[in-house]
Amino acid sequence: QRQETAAPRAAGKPRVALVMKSLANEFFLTMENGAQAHQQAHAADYDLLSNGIKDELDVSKQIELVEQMIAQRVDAIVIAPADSKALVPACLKAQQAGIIVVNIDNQFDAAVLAQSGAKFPFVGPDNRKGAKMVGAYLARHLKPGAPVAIIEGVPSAFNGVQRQLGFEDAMNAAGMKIVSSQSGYWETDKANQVVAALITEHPDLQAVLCANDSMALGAVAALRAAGKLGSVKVVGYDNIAAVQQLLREGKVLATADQHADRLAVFGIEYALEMLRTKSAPADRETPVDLVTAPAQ
Amino acid sequence: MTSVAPLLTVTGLGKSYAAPVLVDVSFDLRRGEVHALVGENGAGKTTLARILAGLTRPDAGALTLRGQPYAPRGKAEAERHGVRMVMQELNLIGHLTVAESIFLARLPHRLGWIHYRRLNAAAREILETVGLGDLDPARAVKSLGVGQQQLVEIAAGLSRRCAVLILDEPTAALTDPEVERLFAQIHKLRAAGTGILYVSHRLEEIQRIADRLSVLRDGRMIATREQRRPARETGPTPAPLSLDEIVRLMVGRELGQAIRREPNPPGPVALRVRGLRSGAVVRDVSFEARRGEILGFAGLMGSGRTETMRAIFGADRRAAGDIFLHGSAEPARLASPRDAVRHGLALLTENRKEQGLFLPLPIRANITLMALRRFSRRGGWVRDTRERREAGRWLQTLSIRCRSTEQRVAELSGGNQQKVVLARWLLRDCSILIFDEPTRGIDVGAKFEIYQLLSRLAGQGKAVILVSSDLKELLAVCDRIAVMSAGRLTATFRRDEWTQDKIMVAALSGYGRESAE
Amino acid sequence: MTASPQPASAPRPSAWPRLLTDYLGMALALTALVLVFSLSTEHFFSATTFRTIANQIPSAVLVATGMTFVLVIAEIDLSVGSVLGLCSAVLGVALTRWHWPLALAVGGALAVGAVCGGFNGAVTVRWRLPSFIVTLGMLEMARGGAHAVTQSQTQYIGSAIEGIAGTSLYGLSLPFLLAMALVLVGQLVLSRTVFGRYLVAVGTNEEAVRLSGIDPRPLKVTVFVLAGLLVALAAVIDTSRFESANPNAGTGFELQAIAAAVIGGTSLMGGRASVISTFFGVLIIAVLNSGLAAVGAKDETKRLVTGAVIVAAVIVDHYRHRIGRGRG
Amino acid sequence: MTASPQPASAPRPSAWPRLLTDYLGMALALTALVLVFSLSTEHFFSATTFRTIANQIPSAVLVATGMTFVLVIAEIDLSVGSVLGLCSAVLGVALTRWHWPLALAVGGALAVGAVCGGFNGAVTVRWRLPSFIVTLGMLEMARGGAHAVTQSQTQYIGSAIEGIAGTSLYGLSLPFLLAMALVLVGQLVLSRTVFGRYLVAVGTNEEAVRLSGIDPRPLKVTVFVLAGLLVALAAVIDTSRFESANPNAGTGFELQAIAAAVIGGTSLMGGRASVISTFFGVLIIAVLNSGLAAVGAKDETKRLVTGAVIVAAVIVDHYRHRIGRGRG
Ligand SMILES: Nc1ncnc2c1ncn2[C@@H]1O[C@H](COP(=O)(O)OP(=O)(O)OP(=O)(O)O)[C@@H](O)[C@H]1O
Ligand SMILES: Nc1ncnc2c1ncn2[C@@H]1O[C@H](COP(=O)(O)OP(=O)(O)OP(=O)(O)O)[C@@H](O)[C@H]1O
Ligand SMILES: [Mg+2]
Ligand SMILES: [Mg+2]
Repeated sequence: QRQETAAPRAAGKPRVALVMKSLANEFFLTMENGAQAHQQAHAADYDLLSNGIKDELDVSKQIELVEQMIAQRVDAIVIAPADSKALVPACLKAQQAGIIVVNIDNQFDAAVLAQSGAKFPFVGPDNRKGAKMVGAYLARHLKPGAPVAIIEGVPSAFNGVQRQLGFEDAMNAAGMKIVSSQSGYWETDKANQVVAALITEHPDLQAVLCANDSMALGAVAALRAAGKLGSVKVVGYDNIAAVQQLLREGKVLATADQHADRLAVFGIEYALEMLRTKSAPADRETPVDLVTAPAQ
Repeated sequence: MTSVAPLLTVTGLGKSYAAPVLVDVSFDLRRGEVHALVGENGAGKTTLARILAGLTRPDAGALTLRGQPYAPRGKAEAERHGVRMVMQELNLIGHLTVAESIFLARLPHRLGWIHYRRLNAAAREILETVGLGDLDPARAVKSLGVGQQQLVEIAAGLSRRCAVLILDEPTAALTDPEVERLFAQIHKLRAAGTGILYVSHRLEEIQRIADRLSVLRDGRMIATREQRRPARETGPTPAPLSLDEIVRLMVGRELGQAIRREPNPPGPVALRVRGLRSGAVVRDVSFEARRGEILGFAGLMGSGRTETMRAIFGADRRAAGDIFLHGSAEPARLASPRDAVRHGLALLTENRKEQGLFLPLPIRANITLMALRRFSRRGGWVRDTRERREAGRWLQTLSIRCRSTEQRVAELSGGNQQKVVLARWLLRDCSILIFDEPTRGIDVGAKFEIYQLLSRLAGQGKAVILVSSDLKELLAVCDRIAVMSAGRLTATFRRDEWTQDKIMVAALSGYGRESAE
Repeated sequence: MTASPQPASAPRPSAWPRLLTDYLGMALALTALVLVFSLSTEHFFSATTFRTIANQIPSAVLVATGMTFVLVIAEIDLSVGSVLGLCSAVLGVALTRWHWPLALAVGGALAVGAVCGGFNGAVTVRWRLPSFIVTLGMLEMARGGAHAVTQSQTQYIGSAIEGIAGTSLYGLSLPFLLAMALVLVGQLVLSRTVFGRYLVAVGTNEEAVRLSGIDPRPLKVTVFVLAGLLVALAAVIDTSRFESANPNAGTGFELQAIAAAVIGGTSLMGGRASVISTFFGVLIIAVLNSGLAAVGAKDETKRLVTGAVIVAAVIVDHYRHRIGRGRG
Repeated sequence: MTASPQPASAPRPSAWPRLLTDYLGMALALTALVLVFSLSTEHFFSATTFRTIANQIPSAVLVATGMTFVLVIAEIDLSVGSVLGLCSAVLGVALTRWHWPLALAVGGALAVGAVCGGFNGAVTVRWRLPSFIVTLGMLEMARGGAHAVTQSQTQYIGSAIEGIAGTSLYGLSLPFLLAMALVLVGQLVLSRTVFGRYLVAVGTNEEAVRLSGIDPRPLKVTVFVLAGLLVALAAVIDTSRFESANPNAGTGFELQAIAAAVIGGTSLMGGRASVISTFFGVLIIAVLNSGLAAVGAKDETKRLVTGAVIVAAVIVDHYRHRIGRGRG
């Protein structure tokens, strides 16, 4: 269906560019697949051009993608910014070029928006709230004062920081002791190393809160290797396919589902609506659901 | 007596690496003289020269230059004092042009931008002096052959006025005409008052050009003798040394008679080459080499001898021509050196540093590489005791001067490095052996040993091909001499047919034809 | 006596006629890419696209130019991406948090780049270490520094810095013009100045250079400092373009810069390099990225194609050289 | 006439006494690290910590061993991380989606590693290209392949594959024992077999090897295939350890493996390498990571320290060599 976007488009059919974060990340891929499915169902209404960057750190590539989309003269850009500040000027440029811009997934920084005088409708989840929900669920399985550790995402990633804050909110509210909070760089391998070292250093550790599920997999492996699989609880975030089995087996206690498949679709629908009505709809928070082991 | 006031003196010089290399060496160099320095491989000649040129620091002893203490801390400082050296090993920079290499440390420039017109003109002038007048100075150095590179290096050395010029085996890769031109330059410098230290293993040359001669043996100065009576001097001076005396002093014992080979009855044809063409140089070469004979290859520099041998050996692609081995009527398939070695060919290349040696590896590994399988158990595990024993045997056979089989080849003197490569091929035991300049940088004693070795190999029924720029060497050891000129084999002479003149005529004959084409 | 059948009009080291053959391969490869993309999408072949690409590449061009100089002396600099991040971070923090005037902040960023380059060069030279490992260390350290300086937060600067990357001639940005000028100057420096020839010499045979009485060490340090400065300049440009400083800026730049240089025929063994060819290398990568984005290729397709094009480009270069060799 | 004063007890090429001096520097560095961390945390110095580290490093050891062989022939392999990802992906998908039996799936993963290595080697050798750029291409392609195969989804495998990395002797895993065995075998192969000696020669002077009638090309291809196989083995181990296959697995592994080898004194110029030293290099990096995590260091501190330790390690190695040279 990708070739369709390449073919000459029917006159007047709007072209929507979906600019994603790393498509190497399952979450964003699910998002994109949802968008593709939506486009197929509404093939008569618009064309979709979707692109992502190699890894989330490569912000400048994403900015360049936006610039290329401006050069391509698309009608609307739906963007999940890799950086909530750095992408603002590029999107502002797009807006000035008459392109509709809709912000999804990761909300632009309010201060920067105010400073630059830009405004983009936002459709997306509240990561902090989601993380707090997961943390609160975990807290119910722990005694107050229990030592816990947080495995963060990439230190500069906005949603990573939000999730960390959410975890902290929940832990503090329940009176847990956060003994360490370190980055696992979103990666299984790195998280595994950190957790392995942590459980040795803090033998009484009760739980590990991971900012995504890939890192939860690494944490589980570290616990298994140390023979602490049952005694230390693990929670994750994102609800990727691989974590389902772990939830069922009780190796991961809970995770959060942000309904990735619907996220981009909401954004696209917003953009199409704006193209039709020429007016900006209000921000919209999408749901985050707590996912726990099915049997429990 | 003022005319012989020493320009440079050396007293009590000592230098050791793991073992002493120079021991209490004293000598002096006068203004306007050619002072030859001879000695066996590893005697310490290069080390002494390097100390003078600021490349190596001595452990003991003192130097003076024009009466002043002189202790250069680097080549640059030595040159500021007017001491220059042309190195034994090639040290050119392949990606630069010839002109840039010659003038590297003092490129003419305006605000850093090189003045190429001036540079190339100056380079052309200097190249002229060594007979490379028609070489384009803007050509990349890496496109030149070894001989031309050596000439360029000499040209770079001659390019600036200096008080002391050290030439370390400048003629090792040169043929007679280039040597003549070099001598003409040396005469000019001598007349201008430059003191020249001339290191060489070619004793005939030394007899022709040296005013004085010093002999090093095992790092000790054995003798210094006037070879030519200084013009203004009267009174008794010791008689100049004869060739035999020089050799005796160098080696410390009598050498056997120069080889007079009893020519073997020619055996069956081992290698037949027909209509060989390769690259831009080799145009038409046909010859045959027989078992039991030594076939020499003479020719001027750039005549294509090296390229011919490389093409036969499969190291370069052949454009045309067939090679028949061991009397077979079918042309042999020699697409790579691997094929060649499997068919019993060996090629000792002329450029040992780039194409032969593994400098950072121990001598042992260099010698045994091609025969490793012979010292290994099933599964390829090397039996290192046997390996070391074998390597040690070759150290002895070829008189390689070193500390042990485990010494790194990079630490050996030039001549001894050459012998290490030689040992590798001899250990492999091939039936057709091609030696390209095998005595380049090798001392008389060792040269004789190599000649003897060649005869012995021929006597064992091997076919030996010897490429050499030293015509006297060819005349001494070969049964037949093939002469190449401008990429063609123009004549072949048997021992009873050849004269030096005939060979020179054949060597020049191809060039007329070339321009007629 | 010597057989050197060279015509009198032998090509000078960088005479114009040679341009054609030297850059023909690259130009062809580039044209082919543009053609393919133009045929497969509607909007690719347009002035806007080319202008966009032109305004995107300056920082890559600067970094790759610096890398070319490092490669020509047979060294490598893996830290360029991280140092870019650090310079950008310093610039951003200086402007937003310390409220330095723009000129001072830019000067600070350049100084940081020079210091990092100087460290790379000095350590490499002083202890004769492989620059690969020294700059790998710097890669980690500079990135750590960038995060430390910014506390891992992107610094939004806003229009204060917009001017630098602002549009000028025919929609071409100042940085682009600067980058073009630098490529030309770089090429000339490499091929026509004493400094440049010394670098080629050092990369070919460092020992021989030393024996000629030229100390290669200051030359090498200079090259690393130069590379650091160019990286810092690239950081300033990018920061201005994005109006923000990101501590992760430049991640993975090192491999991209090396790829650009090598696609352009620069040898990793030193001694052989051309800044103009590197520029072509950057262009090829940029057009590839842009074209693949225009087509909306899947991520895995992009990676497969990028990898294949990199390999194909050097294979093509191999044949161009063969032909070149056969000819001369 | 010959001065070959070889004492009967001349040092043998790899005699035991030399072990001491050869690995002394590394061992000291390692001890120092352990000491620092033991003093600065409560529980670091414990059997658990060392067992944990031992069970984490096998895949890194395998990859670094392969890299050492590649480096000894003066080549480089930047694709190891991506190929690890691809092998892991194939293994995961074969088990979860295609329902292959474990042995077959593992065989498939090994085959993929060998093919990738074979491609690297064949292209490098056939067109005489720098392996840097060929394997850079492979880096992109293999990662693209990993994403294509898994559709970018982590494949959870579960206990089906647990067995491979399962615990065995004294809490030491099978992979660790395997890795140790491989290090020993690798070292012996490199220093005592004809194959290993050829590799050292190729890395020192390839042209001389060719002219000695030994074709370096099959040797080089073999080395790349070997490296690919070891990477695939590492992928199997990691997949088993995590019970899941992640298409992003191994990101950045290439630099880590090279760093380990170079810290261990392997030369990037070829001809000098030791698998045991590489093992020490891996250990140093692993202890550093583990210790910094135990201390709970900030991310930027981790990077700063890691970078500094890498540089410091090679500087120390420089002095060790100097002493070694002075002595012998
Ligand atoms: N850097 C070094 N380390 C150890 N030993 C060395 C070093 N340089 C030279 N030697 C040793 O010093 C001795 C003298 O070497 P030198 O190069 O001076 O000999 P030479 O007289 O020039 O011989 P040749 O005629 O073969 O060139 C040799 O035995 C050599 O092995
Ligand atoms: N790599 C190369 N590329 C181009 N030309 C070369 C190359 N190597 C050698 N030549 C040319 O081949 C010719 C032979 O070079 P060289 O100076 O080595 O002669 P030689 O070895 O002394 O003599 P002979 O070739 O007879 O052995 C020269 O004309 C030289 O320019
Ligand atoms: Mg010498
Ligand atoms: Mg020759």
